[in-house]
Parts: sequence; structure tokens; C-alpha cells
Amino acid sequence: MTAAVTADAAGDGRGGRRRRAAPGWLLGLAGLAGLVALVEAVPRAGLVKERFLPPFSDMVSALADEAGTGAFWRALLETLRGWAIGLAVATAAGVVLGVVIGGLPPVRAATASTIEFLRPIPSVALIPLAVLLYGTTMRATLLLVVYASFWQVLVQVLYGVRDVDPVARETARSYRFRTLTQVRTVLWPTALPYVMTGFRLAAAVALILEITGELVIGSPGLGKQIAVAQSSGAVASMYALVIVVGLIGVVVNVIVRAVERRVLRWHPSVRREVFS
Amino acid sequence: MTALGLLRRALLLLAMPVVLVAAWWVATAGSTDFFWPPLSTILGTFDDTWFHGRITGDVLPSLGRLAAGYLLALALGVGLGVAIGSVRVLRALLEPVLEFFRAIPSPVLVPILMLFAGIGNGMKILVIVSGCVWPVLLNTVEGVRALDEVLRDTARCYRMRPHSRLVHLVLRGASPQITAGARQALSIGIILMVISEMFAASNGVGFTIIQFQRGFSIPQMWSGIILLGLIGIALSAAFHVVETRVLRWYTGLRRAQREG
Amino acid sequence: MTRIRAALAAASALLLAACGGGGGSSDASDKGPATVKVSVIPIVDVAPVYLGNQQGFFAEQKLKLQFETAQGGAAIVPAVVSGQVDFGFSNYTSLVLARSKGLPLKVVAPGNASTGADKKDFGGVVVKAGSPIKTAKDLVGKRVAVNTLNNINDTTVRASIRKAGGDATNVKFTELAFPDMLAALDKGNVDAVQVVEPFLTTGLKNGGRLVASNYVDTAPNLTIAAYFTSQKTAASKPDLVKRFAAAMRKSLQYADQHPDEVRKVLGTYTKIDPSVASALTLPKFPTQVNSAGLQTLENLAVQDGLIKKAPDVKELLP
Amino acid sequence: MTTAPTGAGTAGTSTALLDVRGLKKVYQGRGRSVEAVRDLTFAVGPGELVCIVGPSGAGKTTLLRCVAGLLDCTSGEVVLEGEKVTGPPRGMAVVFQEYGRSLFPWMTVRQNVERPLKEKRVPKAERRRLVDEALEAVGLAKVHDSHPWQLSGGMQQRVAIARAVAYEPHILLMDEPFAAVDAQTRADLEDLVRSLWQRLGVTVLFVTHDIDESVYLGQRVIVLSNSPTVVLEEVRIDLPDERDQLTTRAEPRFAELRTRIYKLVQQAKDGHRPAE
Repeated sequence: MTAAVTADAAGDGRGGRRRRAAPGWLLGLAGLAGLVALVEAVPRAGLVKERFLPPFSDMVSALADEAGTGAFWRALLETLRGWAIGLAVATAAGVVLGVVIGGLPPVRAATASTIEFLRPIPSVALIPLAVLLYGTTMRATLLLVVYASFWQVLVQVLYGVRDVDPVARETARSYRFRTLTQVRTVLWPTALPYVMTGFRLAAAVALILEITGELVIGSPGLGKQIAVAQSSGAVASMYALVIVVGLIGVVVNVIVRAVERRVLRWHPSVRREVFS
Repeated sequence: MTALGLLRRALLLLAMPVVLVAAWWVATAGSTDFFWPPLSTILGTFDDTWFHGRITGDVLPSLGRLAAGYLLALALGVGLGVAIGSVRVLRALLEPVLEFFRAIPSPVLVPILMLFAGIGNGMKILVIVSGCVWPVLLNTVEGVRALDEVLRDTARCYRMRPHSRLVHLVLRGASPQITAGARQALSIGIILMVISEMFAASNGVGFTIIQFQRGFSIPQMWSGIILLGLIGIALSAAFHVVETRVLRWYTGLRRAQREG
Repeated sequence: MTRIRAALAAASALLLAACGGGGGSSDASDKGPATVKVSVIPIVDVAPVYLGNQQGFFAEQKLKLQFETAQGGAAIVPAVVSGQVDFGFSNYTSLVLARSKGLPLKVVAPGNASTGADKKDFGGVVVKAGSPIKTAKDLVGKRVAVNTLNNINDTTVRASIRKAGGDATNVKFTELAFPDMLAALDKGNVDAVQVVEPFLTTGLKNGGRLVASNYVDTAPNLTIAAYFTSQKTAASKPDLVKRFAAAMRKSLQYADQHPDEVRKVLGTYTKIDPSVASALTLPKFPTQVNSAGLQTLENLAVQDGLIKKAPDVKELLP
Repeated sequence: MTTAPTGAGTAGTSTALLDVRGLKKVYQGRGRSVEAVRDLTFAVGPGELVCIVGPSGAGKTTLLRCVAGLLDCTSGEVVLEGEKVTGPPRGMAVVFQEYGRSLFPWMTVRQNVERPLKEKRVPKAERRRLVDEALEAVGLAKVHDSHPWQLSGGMQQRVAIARAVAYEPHILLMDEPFAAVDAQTRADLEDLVRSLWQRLGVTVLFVTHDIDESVYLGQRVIVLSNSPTVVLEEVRIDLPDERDQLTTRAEPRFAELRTRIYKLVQQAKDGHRPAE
């Protein structure tokens, strides 16, 4: 069953999206166009005051103004950088610790309760802590990003390691594979889909925390630009930046899915979905 | 299980947390750093800080909003998810729009939500909904789409009525995914409970912690962070109990499949 | 070191290690300009430091400024105390609060002050056009939005009400960020908002009515905010602090005398619309701390129950 | 032989319970269409047990899904008890090949059997009786509180059969129901179907790819051509109604029929079709 692969994160339809026919694609555009029209019409019709929700066209022209400034691009870069570093650190730490903890039953037993204890601690609870540690620098936000996305990866890797076919593991052991070889040939291939699921979830979480951190703490990036626009009363700019953030999220999601599909092309879980 | 085995289990369960807490205690004992008070000081303020009026004044309002927002998000996510998962046209139409909104961090939406919902509890609940609804919605869509073809056919053959098809086939069939989404939503909900109280609040755990931080009442702030952690743990444990009940069939099925 | 140890205790050791240790800032050395980190809130009030930097006043003192912006004083104080940044900007009440908890802070230069002119200040209480609220006294029993609870703005609004002869304890303050206030006022979520520029100008332009200038009502020429450092920095780098204070004073003076340039510099670090920037009321930029005003704020903090005992004002002042 | 159906051999007459006339099914894909079933005409009389065999890919499942009303046919019609089938008709039960997927895993065995009766609004006491009898008949009375996945494959298929039987259908469709169980279980299940059919007098349309099975079970075997499918030939199974695994399969007549059908299926595989 493919359900196995996504037991926790639940299958985010690696399958269906691809099979979408051309009309579906068009419908999607229609949906977006509808949203745009709505945002244009609601303030124009006076349902919401323009200075609180400007029409879409105002947002676009504000966005064009933004795109003409160096500050915007620097902020964009800062955001992407913080996101990428945080995601990389969280993924690396999550995979390594996940394999170690999951691969060694005694360690797993000893840490299980701690992980269950620490995981639900909300990352925003750490904001004061992050500020105390790192002030309003990028590092404060990085701490939040790493903390939040780390669990996504770790938990998935633990699921993945647990899912290793006992027969395959026994086989490997009976052939006296060295530990590293075991990890490489038995553990890793099984855990890979889970790692990718964790990575995908982490990528989304990391971006959200990056922006939240910038917004709340004031570390450099698009989130801070939003805060600045907000505290200057530049409503159209604020919405323009929010749109940018949303678009980045969509792009990140698309890219990560593409990467996932590429990495897992050989994997039965994907192959099965393709044929199903 | 023997007494010894039980002891072993308890030891495994508690050893690491105890060691960590002890490490924290020792490391901060005698700390003079203003922002890192000794753990003993923090715990010393815990009772004074939280158990004299703040449980009903702050903790319960927070939890109430969380519950309202979370349940609303569940209902909305499952309802929309079933509709979108079942109707292909709807899915195609809404997918990009939903992807876009999902990618916008909820804190950014707060000022916008304020325009529509004011600054009262309604706004805070909406903030929680705006973040919690996505994992539930997307997982429900996938769960509904992943429903077994044969099972669907079976339901049709036996002429199950729409209502009972929804209850006994679609919702139950998608329940593993819905639960997974609900679990993610819960942790997001706690985060947003705190974040929503950063804006226009006059009570709540998050509000209080931030007031402590702004007022430089650092041990109290720490006690708040610990309280948040405990709330998170308690809710996660409660969820686990519900999940185990709801998904008992699923765990059994999966085990059977793995062994078979 | 305790910081790192405590972090370990908080069980995020791994994560912290991965992120590296905390940052510090360079010492004042004789050769070349010393880099100093200044943490400010990107609002009108801090225009002088940006303007002074532009004018080269800091370079004259062999200082190279590096700005870090934060959303509020609450984030700036710890950064200054822990040495993440050398100087910070915060309102007086926050500093008094911090000092009363024993945080080792030292004011190095004033930040900004009320204009002292009633209804012509850079901040005030605004109501909707048709509101029955005419004076500060009418605020009794009403919902008033302030940007942070238990801080300078609610205490000064209370002072305003007292001055007008109202019962200041009977006001419902709601915490709301400045940018969200006008919308909330418009929707009737609150009855009055305490705003500062540029929202004051925007609010009035959109039909709001000014009912009180709370800073003016509190004390004559009330100093609102200040630049500060930690006692540790003040003790270990007295020269650096002196140079910063000197450049700061020069910047404040220049800013006070060149309002047009202040309006222009706003565009470099905020997104305030130029038309609003040219119309808004600028605060005064005094060069001397008004210790009487500071004492007033302290007394208000005690009176309104923010702190139990007022710290000695002298401890804070340079 | 007591309640043996008497309608045997009434194919094509107006007394037929199930009438399939000129059934044609073309799958419309993007840019191409596949003709799965070309022209199928046959009838099943009341109380008859008819087997359908054909080579792999002969469109057996398509045919069955059309008959069951799960699939719209492109042209032609399926008439059940004088009514044209447009959706799953009343009075019909289906047993699918994938027993693991046709039972509701979140229901107990009893709930699985009971569900369709609840849908039919059968009164409680009556429901109870039907379920008990059905479970008794398939030998599962003891495990009614288990979940399907706790049972072996053969037992799961018995649950599906019990569910179908309890539903009291006029016609029972079986789609290769025993293809996925082991040989021993399969023989038991074949006998179960025969005995249930004889006892209850229900009409059975049994699709299989197993030639022996079709001969052993059926009164009549319809051999399909390869795709696009037409009826290649109908074979009457003139074996005595009392059948059992040992003696029946040892009879020379059984061997003859088996050989005959085997040859037909071979021909079908080779692309032989009746004169068109």
C-alpha cells in the first residue's frame, strides 16, 4: 500500500497532480483570475475601504515600485538565504539524528519520551529566547526556523527507519554487512521517501517561520519589509509583499515536489502511484 | 509484563527528561545572568504567576479560543476537503488559489483578518483557523482521493445512501489522513494561539508571556514558556488518546499488511 | 558562558551549536572607525540618527554605524544588555521598567520629545469624526487602543484624563499595533486610539478628530525616548560611549534645526508616503535629557501599578 | 438434488432474469479511445449459475462492471428483471476479487455484513437473523467481532460472500472471487458457492479465468474472445448437479468439457473470433 509511505504526513498526492488534464490547468488559472477579480472589485465597490484593502491593481503597481528598489531584492535574498540555511541545518540534523536514533533501538527507547516532550513545544515560545540569544539578527530567526523544521524531518526519518523491512534487515545482517553498508543499502533506500516527505514539510514550515520570525522579531528579510510597510501605513506595499511571500511559498512547493519526484523516480512508492 | 520490565520501561521513559531537567537545574543554579535565571527561581515563580487568577483569566481564554479555532478549522477543512476531493472540477479550480493562501504565513494575515473580524476573540479564532485549516484540508483531499476504488464500488453496489456513504465510507476511509492533518493542525494551532495574542489582546497565555517579556519579568516569562510547553505536551497526549481510538482499525490493518 | 550552558539545558543544544554562538561587536580601537551596532525601531522618532549618519557626524567621531531594526524596545533591551548591539533606542517608561527589575542600563543621549504644544504634538488621542468624545475626560469608560499595554502610552493617556478631571482607572485599554489602529477605530472596535506620526496625520486626514495630546498633558516638553547602552559597555568603553553621545547630540541638534531634511531621510528607512512625510508633525529633538519629565514618567509608572518602587532616576542617567 | 434451479438453458428467452444485449464499451482517453467490449449478447435465466471465462484482458471485468451498473456502456443495454440497468440495481450483490479492498476495514465482520441491510432499512430483528444466518452459512459465526484484516484471505472472502448472501439478492455477480486465494481454500470456497446457490436459489453470474473452476461451478460457460470482446461460444455443462471436488473432477465428461473450453480459450488467445 502506498499509504505506508505517507503514514504520518499523509499522502500529498504525488500521484494526481501530474495527471491533471489541460482543462484542469485552465480551471486553475480561472480560479486565480477569480481571486484577482474579487480583490479588485471588493475595494472598488466600496465593500472595504481602499486604504485598508487596496484594489489588486494598486498592489501590483506597489509591487512594481518595490521591485525597482535594491532593498526589496536584498530582503528577498535575506529571506531565501535564511530559509535555505535553516532548512539545510534542520534536514542534516534531522536525518543524522533520525538514522542514529532510529537505527539503535536502545537509543530510540531512551529518547522517545524526550522527543514526544519536546516536539509539541511551540516554536513561537522560543521567540523571547531567540531574541535574548541573538538579538534581532538573522540568527534569532534561524533558531526558530531550525527548531520548527527539524522536528518535521526527524519524525519522518524515525517513521522511515521503523518501516525498514525486517526481512531485508535480517538478510543484510546475515550477510554481515558492515554498519555503514547496512545503512546505505537497506536503511537509506527505505527511509528515503520519508526523508523526502519530511523535507517537503520542513521546507514549507521553514518558510513560514522565516517570515514570521522576520515579522515578529525584526530580523532582515521580507517579513521585516512587511512590518516596515505596515508601520509606515503603506498598505498597498504591504499587500504586495504578502503576495510575494505567497508566491515564494508556491514556487518552493513546486520545486520541492519536483525534486522529490526526481529523487524518488526509481522508488516503488512513486512507480506504483504512476501506474495506479 | 514483569515488575522488572515495567521498571525498565519507566526508566527509559523518564531517564532522559530527568537528566535534561537536572542539567538545566545545575547549569543555571546560581546564575546571575538577568535573562537566564536559575531554574529554581523560575519554578519558584510558577505558582505565584499562574495559579492565582491566571488559570481562569488567561489560560482558559487561550484554550477556549484554541478549541474554537481548532474545531472550526477541522469542520471547515474536512468539509471543504471532502467537497474538493470528490469534485474534480472544484479541485482544479481551487488548487492554485489554495496553494497560494497556504503559503502565506498566518501572522502576515493578521492585519487583514482584523479588517474583517475586528479585534476581539473572533479575530483571534480566525487567525487560528487560517493556519489550522490547511493541513486538515489538504490531507482530507488526499485522503478522499486515495479512497479505495473497490471500496467505492462496493458502497455503490450496496446502494449506500449519500449520507451514510459520507459517514461510513468517505470520512472513515480518509480518517488516517484526516487525523494526520489534525495532528499537524494542533501544533500549528498552539503556535497561532500565541501569535494571535500578540495582536490586540487583553488576556491569554501568549499575551501574558509577552507582557512579562516587555516588563522584563524574566523568571515569569520563563515560567510562561514552560507552561506553553506543558500545554503542548498535554494537548498532544490528549490527541494521541483520541487518535489511538479512532485509528485502531488502521494500525491493525497496517500491521497485518506489513506482516502479510 | 551561562548563556550557552542554559541553552544546553533548554535541550536545544544541537540546534544552537549548529547556528553558532552569539555575536559581539568590535572594540573601539584607535585606528580606523569603530563599528557600532545601533538597534532602533524604524519609526519617525529615530530620524536624527539616520540623518546624522548621513551628514557624517558619526564618521567625525570615527564611528561606523550599523543599524539593526527591531519591532520594539522589548527586543532592543536584551540585545543591548547581552552586548549584541552597543546602543539601543527605547522609550523612557520601558527603560524605567527594565531598570526597576535591576537591568544594568545607562542612558547616553535623549531620543525625542513632545513638541509641548497642545493639539500640535506628534502623538495624540484620536476619535472618529462623529464621536461624542470631546475631551480627555470623555474617555472614561471607553475603549482606547494603545500600542503596548502597561507602557508609556497608556500611562500618559491616563495622565491626560486625570488632568481633565476624569477617573483614569476606568478606561479600557486595548493593545493594538499603530498600523492597525485606524482601521479598528473606523470599524468601531475601539472608541479612541492613541497614535503617533505618521498615523496621526493619516488619521486626521481621514476624518479623525484629535481630542488630547497625551504627552503634552503629562509634562511640559516631556522627553519620550532615549538612546541607551548597558552599564557594562558604559564602564568598559567609556570613550566609545562618549563619542557616540557627542555625535548623537550633534545629530539631534541638526535634526531639530532642519525639519525638511528629517522629512527627506524618513524615506530612506521607512515606507512613509512622501506626501504624508511632508505634512506630519515632527517631534522635538532635544539635546539634553529632561530629568523632570523622566521623573514624571516614573511616578506615573508607580501610580498606574507598572512597578512597585521607582528606581533612582540618577541610576539611569549618564 | 432438491431445489436445483429449473431455468437452466433458457438463454435468450424472454424469461431471462438478466439480459445483456449488444453491449459495447469504448474507453475514451485523452486523444485516443480503446474499444474493450465490442458486442456482447447473452442472457441468464432465473436461478441459473453461469460462468464467464476468457483469456486475460478479455474485458471480463469491464463486462461485469457494466452489468453491475458501475460503468456506463457505450451502446447496447443491460436489462435486469425487465428494467434497464443505469446504476447499481436493487436486488444485486457483487463479490469482488480484491477481498482485502472490498471490506470496510474499520468495521467488524458483523458490521460489514450488516451495513447493506441497514441501507435497505431492514428491521433490526430481521437484520440480526439474516446476518447470523449468513455468517453461519459461510462458517464465520465465531469471528463476527473481528475486523476483516485479522482474518486470512479465504476467510475475508467468506465475509464478502456472507455480506452478499445476507443482502438476499436476486442475482449475485462474482468477479474472479477466488483468484487471490490458495488452491485448498479455493476448492472450499467453490463448494461453498455451489451449496449456497443450491440452497438459496439465487442466480449467479461468475466471472473467472480458471477453466476448471468454470466447468466445476457452472451450468453454462460463456467463452469470451479476446479484446474487443464478443461471445465466442456458449457451452452447456451437462454434469450432474451434485458435484464434489474429487468425483466430479475425475469424471471423463468433466475432462471433455474442460478440454473443449480450454481449446476455445486458446483460440481466443490466438485471436480467433466468430465470423463477423
